[in-house]
Amino acid sequence: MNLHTLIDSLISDTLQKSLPLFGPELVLCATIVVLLLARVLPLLDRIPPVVIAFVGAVAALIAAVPQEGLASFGGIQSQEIFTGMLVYDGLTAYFKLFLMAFAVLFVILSHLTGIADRDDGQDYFSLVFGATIGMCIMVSSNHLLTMFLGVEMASVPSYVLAGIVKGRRRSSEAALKYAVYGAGAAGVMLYGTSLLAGLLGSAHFPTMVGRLVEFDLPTRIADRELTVMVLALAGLMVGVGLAFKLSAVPFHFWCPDVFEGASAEVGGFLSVASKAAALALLVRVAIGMTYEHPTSDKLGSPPRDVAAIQQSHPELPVQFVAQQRSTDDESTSDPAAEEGPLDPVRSFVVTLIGIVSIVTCTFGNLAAYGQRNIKRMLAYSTIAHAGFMMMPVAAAVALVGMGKTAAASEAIAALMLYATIYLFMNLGAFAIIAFMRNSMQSEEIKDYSGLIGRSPLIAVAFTVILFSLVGLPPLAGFWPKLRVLQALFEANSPLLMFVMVAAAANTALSLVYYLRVAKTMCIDREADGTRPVALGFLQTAFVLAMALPVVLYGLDPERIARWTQQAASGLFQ
Amino acid sequence: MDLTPATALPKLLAAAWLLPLASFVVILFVGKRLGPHGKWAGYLAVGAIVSAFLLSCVAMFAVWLPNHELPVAHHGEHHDEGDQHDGAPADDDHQHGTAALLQDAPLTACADHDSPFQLAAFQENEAHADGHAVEEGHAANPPPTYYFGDWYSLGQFGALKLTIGYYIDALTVTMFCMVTLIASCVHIYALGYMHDELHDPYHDHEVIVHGHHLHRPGRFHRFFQYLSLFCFSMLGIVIAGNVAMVFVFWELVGICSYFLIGFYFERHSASTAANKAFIVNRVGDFGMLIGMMALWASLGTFAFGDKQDAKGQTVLTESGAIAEPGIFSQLRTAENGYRLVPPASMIAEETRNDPAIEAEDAAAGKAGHWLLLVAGVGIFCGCVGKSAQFPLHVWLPDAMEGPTPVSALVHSATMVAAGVYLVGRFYPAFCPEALLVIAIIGCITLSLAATIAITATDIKRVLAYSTVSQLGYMMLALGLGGWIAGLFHLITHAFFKSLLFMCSGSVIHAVHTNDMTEMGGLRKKMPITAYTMLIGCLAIIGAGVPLTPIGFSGYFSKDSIIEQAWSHAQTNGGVYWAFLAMAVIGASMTAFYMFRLWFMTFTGAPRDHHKYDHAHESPRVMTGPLVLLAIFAIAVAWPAFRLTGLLEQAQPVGTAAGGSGVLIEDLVVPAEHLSHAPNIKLRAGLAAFSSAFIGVFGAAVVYLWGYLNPREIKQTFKPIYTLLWNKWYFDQLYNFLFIQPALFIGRQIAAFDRGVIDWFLHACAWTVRLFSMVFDVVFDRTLVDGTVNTAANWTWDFGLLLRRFQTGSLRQYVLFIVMGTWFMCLAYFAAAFVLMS
Amino acid sequence: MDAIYWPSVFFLIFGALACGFALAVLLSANIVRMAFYLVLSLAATSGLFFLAGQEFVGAMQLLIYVGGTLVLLIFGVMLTSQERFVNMKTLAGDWVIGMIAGGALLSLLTAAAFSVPEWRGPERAAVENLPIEPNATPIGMGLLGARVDQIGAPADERAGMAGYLFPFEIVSVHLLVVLIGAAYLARAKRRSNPLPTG
Amino acid sequence: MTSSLLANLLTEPPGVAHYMTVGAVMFVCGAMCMATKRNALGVLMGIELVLNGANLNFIAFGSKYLDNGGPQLGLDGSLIALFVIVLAAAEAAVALAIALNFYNNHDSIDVDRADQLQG
Repeated sequence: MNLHTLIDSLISDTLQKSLPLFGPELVLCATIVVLLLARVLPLLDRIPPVVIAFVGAVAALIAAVPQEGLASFGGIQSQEIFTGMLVYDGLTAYFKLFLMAFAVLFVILSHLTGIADRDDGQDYFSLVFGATIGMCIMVSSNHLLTMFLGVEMASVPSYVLAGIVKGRRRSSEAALKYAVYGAGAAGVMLYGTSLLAGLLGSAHFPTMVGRLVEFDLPTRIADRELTVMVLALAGLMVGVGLAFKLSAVPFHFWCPDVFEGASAEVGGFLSVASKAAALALLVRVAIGMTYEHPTSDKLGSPPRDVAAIQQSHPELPVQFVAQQRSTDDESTSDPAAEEGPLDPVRSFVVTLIGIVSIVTCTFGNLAAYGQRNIKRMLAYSTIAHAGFMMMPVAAAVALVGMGKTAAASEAIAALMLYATIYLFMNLGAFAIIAFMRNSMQSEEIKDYSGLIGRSPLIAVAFTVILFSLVGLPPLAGFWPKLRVLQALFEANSPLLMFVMVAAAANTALSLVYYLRVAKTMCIDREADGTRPVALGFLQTAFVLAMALPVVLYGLDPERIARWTQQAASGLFQ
Repeated sequence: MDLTPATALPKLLAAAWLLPLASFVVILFVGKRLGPHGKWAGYLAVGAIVSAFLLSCVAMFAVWLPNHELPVAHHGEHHDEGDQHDGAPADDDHQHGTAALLQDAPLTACADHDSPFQLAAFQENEAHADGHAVEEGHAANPPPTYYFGDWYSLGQFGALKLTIGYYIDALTVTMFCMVTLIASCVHIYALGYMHDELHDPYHDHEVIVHGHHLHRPGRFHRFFQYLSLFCFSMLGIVIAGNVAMVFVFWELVGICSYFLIGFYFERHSASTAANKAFIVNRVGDFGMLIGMMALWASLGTFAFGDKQDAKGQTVLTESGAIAEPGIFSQLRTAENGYRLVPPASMIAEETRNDPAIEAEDAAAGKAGHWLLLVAGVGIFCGCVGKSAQFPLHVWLPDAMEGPTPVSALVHSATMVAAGVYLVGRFYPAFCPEALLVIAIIGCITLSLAATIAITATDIKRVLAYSTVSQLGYMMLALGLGGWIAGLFHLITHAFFKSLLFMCSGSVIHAVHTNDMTEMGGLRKKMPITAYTMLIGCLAIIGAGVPLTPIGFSGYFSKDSIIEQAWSHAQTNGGVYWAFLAMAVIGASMTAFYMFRLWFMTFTGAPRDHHKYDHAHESPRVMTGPLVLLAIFAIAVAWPAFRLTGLLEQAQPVGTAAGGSGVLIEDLVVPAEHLSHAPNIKLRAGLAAFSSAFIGVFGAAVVYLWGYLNPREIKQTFKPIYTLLWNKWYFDQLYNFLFIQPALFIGRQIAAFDRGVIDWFLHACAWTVRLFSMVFDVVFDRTLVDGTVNTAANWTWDFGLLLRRFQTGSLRQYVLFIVMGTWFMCLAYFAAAFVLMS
Repeated sequence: MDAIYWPSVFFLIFGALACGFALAVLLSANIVRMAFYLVLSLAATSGLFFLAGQEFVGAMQLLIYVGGTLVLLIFGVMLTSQERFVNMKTLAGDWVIGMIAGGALLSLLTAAAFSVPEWRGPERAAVENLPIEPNATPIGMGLLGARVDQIGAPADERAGMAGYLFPFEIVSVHLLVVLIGAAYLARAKRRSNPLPTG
Repeated sequence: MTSSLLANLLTEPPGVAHYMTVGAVMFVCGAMCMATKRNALGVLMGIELVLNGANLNFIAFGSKYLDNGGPQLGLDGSLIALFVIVLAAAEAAVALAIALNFYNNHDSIDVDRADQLQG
């Protein structure tokens, strides 16, 4: 190998392979540049920024559709792009599509609520798109640097977004808290990253997992080497950064303050897109560090055959399929069958995520009880949902350890489905809050009393969304919760059983505060002196466009679920 | 018209199921414009539910009964088919092979036997007694005839298939007829009862706003809208072909009950009661979710039945196995003689793979039973919530805040019935230990509720507690192995309890109060109500001529429960006699409080003359349903109508023979037919009769003839009375145990988030304060300079210090990042250290 | 006793300077002095970078941190210091709690550093014979995506050596967005129709 | 053991661990700055110290003069360190703008004045 071949391969890799798969982000970059030029060029200045942003977002959405169409997530081969910096597989494709769809909806919402006016629109949309690019990098990161870069790129514009309403004291306070807290968490994460990279001698995920296998953890643990402790410390410190993005307890402190201080639209952005990207990154790290791709070693049967079996015989219980697979494995004889080299990593990750998730979920639900500000309440609800969405990751890692990759990919699919449903529920909720704020100048829960009389459509839509957030069956929010519980049950370890029971109990806990809002709106009498609510046609249409999928998906949960399954199966190719 | 059951039944019942939904949708959108004040909405809903009833009747009488011969007697039947089955255990096409047996064998072999209730009249011969001894050992019954299929597939997530489907057997059809009939009566009755809502504005006398009664628009159409949705949801549970669908409609029923109980939501008590009902039900549902997961994860399906083709035949694979076995066929396979044996997927993998453990477990037969128990108890948790069993019974009496027709519906045919129905439906999946749990819960519930009912003075609350108590009876019967007895009582109870509620509604409508202490002597003013209610009371206490097949409906069903309890106690002995004792004592209490209610309301001198003078008989539209229901309350259980025969057709697979415990080894659930042995029948019948008689007599002594003054009795037993009057302090207990701690924790956590880490930081702060005080005193004052007003500064600093702990301080957040990281590491190292050493 | 190894001496000097001025930043109460100490601390760190043979990164550290970031910070100091003098002294309690937490963290991190045997330092003989080669070229090529160290590496390790062209490009987009955001916030204009305060 | 390591430092070359110690001190000083400084700009300086402390690790892991055995990070270390410097600069710019905005709204740079959002 010489320099010439190196550069040749670099050029072909970049131009032919990587850039086409990086289309949506490129479109967003271009949109940012156009938005910036709009300030300068008089011709472009006449076009409202929202139009440019909308066109850019839609173009990015179109670019994010996989090449063979929406139904082809399953066919996407996992491949590294940009010489190993990023990875493109079903998960990446799905989350990119998700983020771009969200960007389109968010541009519309921002226009409808009037937060992005003609003067500031360019800045606002540049920041939104910049953060979205960062999230795309998070979901596709394959390298410690891209992981950190993605987190930074998603976070730093968000700090500004939190303070986008410049003249408001609370807004600037939220931005400051967010920025400082975020920087602190990023520092800890960076330190952990450096330890991890130093111990394993690489920053490239697949290489790192290979080194972990060589590391021979079981022997080192048996020898009580302190290196293992350093590894655990590194893992924990990286986890701190992820927990910050996920607003997982005990690194959630920023979340309620920022949600309350920032405008509702930004709250929607943070609670949906940012959380989804953080969860995808968690999946990347957790699965990436605990699952060794069978292509790298000699073991013949790729786990794909499990998925294949399952697709051809969907009626078979998971156990049966998994059983078959485990017998297959035994026949091909893994020498380290008693304890694989990655088992300690898995149990560490499962324990960490399992405990944090259940604490987060319970904490969020309980702390939401006494809130008076609806955004703050939804912030705690977001914390609780983030906890819920972390659970399938723990289950998936545990299932990987048992060799049940098909079930593990189901668990990841459950998470993806959850995130998708959550998009509609939470974006809808925050849209309603933003419209209500414009209309009645208040975000206190008590001012929503008697909304059913003033604006029945909105009240009903909000109630539907709230009930869906609880996870009541006929509504969409129920299915992902059910599937998360299933994933936990299948993982079949005492800790995850406990997590499952506690998660089920949490659905009952969460009912209380959601129901309180629903009751305030639908049952309580209107307080005297509240302002009338007047919503435009487009605003109402937007709210309905968010609430209707919540109802309809509850009746036909098939399609999106199939996409998520196909997309998730690519993780274990 | 094609009346083949496999094609006609799903269509007919689907139509009956969807009609209320259609009515709901129409009223939802155009309800207000249907006639003056939405009056026609009521007629629309009535039309829908009556049509649903007619369709159910067609399904029952034109399709089911002509095509499925009722078993004439059930004694020898099990014997025969069991023997046949033992002879041919490899028969894979068990369902239809044995379904044919079910129809043919009794005709040939046992045509000379009589129905169980004729046995009560000692027409039984000795051969039966001999038969029992033989039957002890033989195999259980095969699956009943059923039709199973999917209408619509919601989606498939890997192995998880979610569909909207049906599972129709004799029980389904029976429940459909019962639910639609009672719902029709309630609908018609509500046309009269809710008449006030047609006025615009409606005056709610119980809500005072700004010193005036509340005036609001009438909500006549809303009421019927919810009522229709409610019926739709309940019928959905009944027809559901899989657990997931049951759960969906289960929650829908919960939401409807939320709306209906909170119908007068301006009344604070009503909206609180609605919340309470909803939340308490959710607590139960969480158990149900776990049970569902346990079943799904181990069996891989939610479906009740096996996959069938268009003709209603089970689809088989080429090797002859069932293509897509449902829950029941997996748990009770033909190979195992339909006994409950946990399938391999329920046994932990390591156990399966380790021959030593497996052999040990197989020897004990325990493998997988714990999972079965978890699944069973989990599912039962849901039923506990819905059927208001101890300890989740607290919502039901409060649910009286809803309009009376709702109470009648909720308490008889829907909602609470759903829990019992589900236990019945899931019966094959309950292991004997789970059944024991059910029996214990049922037993506690029945006695607890009965004692509370004795002291209640609100007429509807008495009935509410009586419902809870009767539900306890049903659970007890089911838990003791009396499947038919439990569901039999469910159906008879539905009729007389709806009758009783509607009568009480009629009384309330007349005197505008719920308080029995303000009633009395109403018999003369409203005779139809009084006598139909008397029929209801007699039915609920199980009045009948002992040892003959003459009596009210409750007589038959309650006797069969007590017989089952007797049979169970006789088999197991020891403490299990307590079940029987509680059942008998409960019967006595039932009689006492029901007649106390009737005497206080209808006999004697009027206690409140103002109210008495204004009382009047209710309009025809309300009394009509009363009379109709009264007729059913009398006659529905008569042996001539063969209701038990119908239920017996639906006897779930393998449950007729009882079973014996694995985890609790000496627990035996006796076969149900054993309870019809003459010696048990005789003693149980006499016990039931005498206990009921004592109860009625006691009530008459106190409240009719006035030999004893109830006030003096109260005084004598004041502590007990107070306890009962306060409903055993359950509300207070829950308030103390759950609500306060939950609120407390919520507040604490909110406070925590505000920046109070906990006492630790406070302690730190105090220590630091102390240090700096010393430091200050020693150095600052003496060495640095004479600060002005040090003490004032201290106070100021101290205030800031305390305040800072109460704020969302950014710097503390950063500190928490550091400490969080550090504590996580510490926890991990500590755990690792503990695990290693 | 061997002869003194001079790089070690310089390490000690630079390390002490970096740590000392970092401590001074922490302990100083005056914001201008803090900025000054920070400059010195970061400059000393770049000295450590040079010692480790990373002269290019060290130069960047001097340029970007010392030249850019700190000027930015000092601008901030000047822009915000016109307020009347208020006491922003941290209370003793906060100091103590902070020190406890910090000390705990420091002990944890230092213990971690010395727990790995491979990290305790190479043999003098091994290091002394290492050729001194400038690494600006490999870094520059790396930023363009071509890892020259791949050329000599065994085949199975090449996969892990990713080129840094992508981050190099995307970070420019990031900087652009960030500057837009910073400029937006720093502009004086307030909204013409302010959203409700609350 | 640590003391002997330090004593030998005059004659033996420093290792990764020594660099990490310096990094850890800077990291902790930065974190403490963030937790104790009431001046928002002081907090920002803390952020710089934190990132710089972590960056020192990458430099140490990337250097061939410090390692003795174990997996080598090589060029990755220097490259990542470069990017961290750039990212830290970007973060500083935004944080400074936010701090100025805070100052405009609160007429103070004291982070303890950020106390409206709580609970």
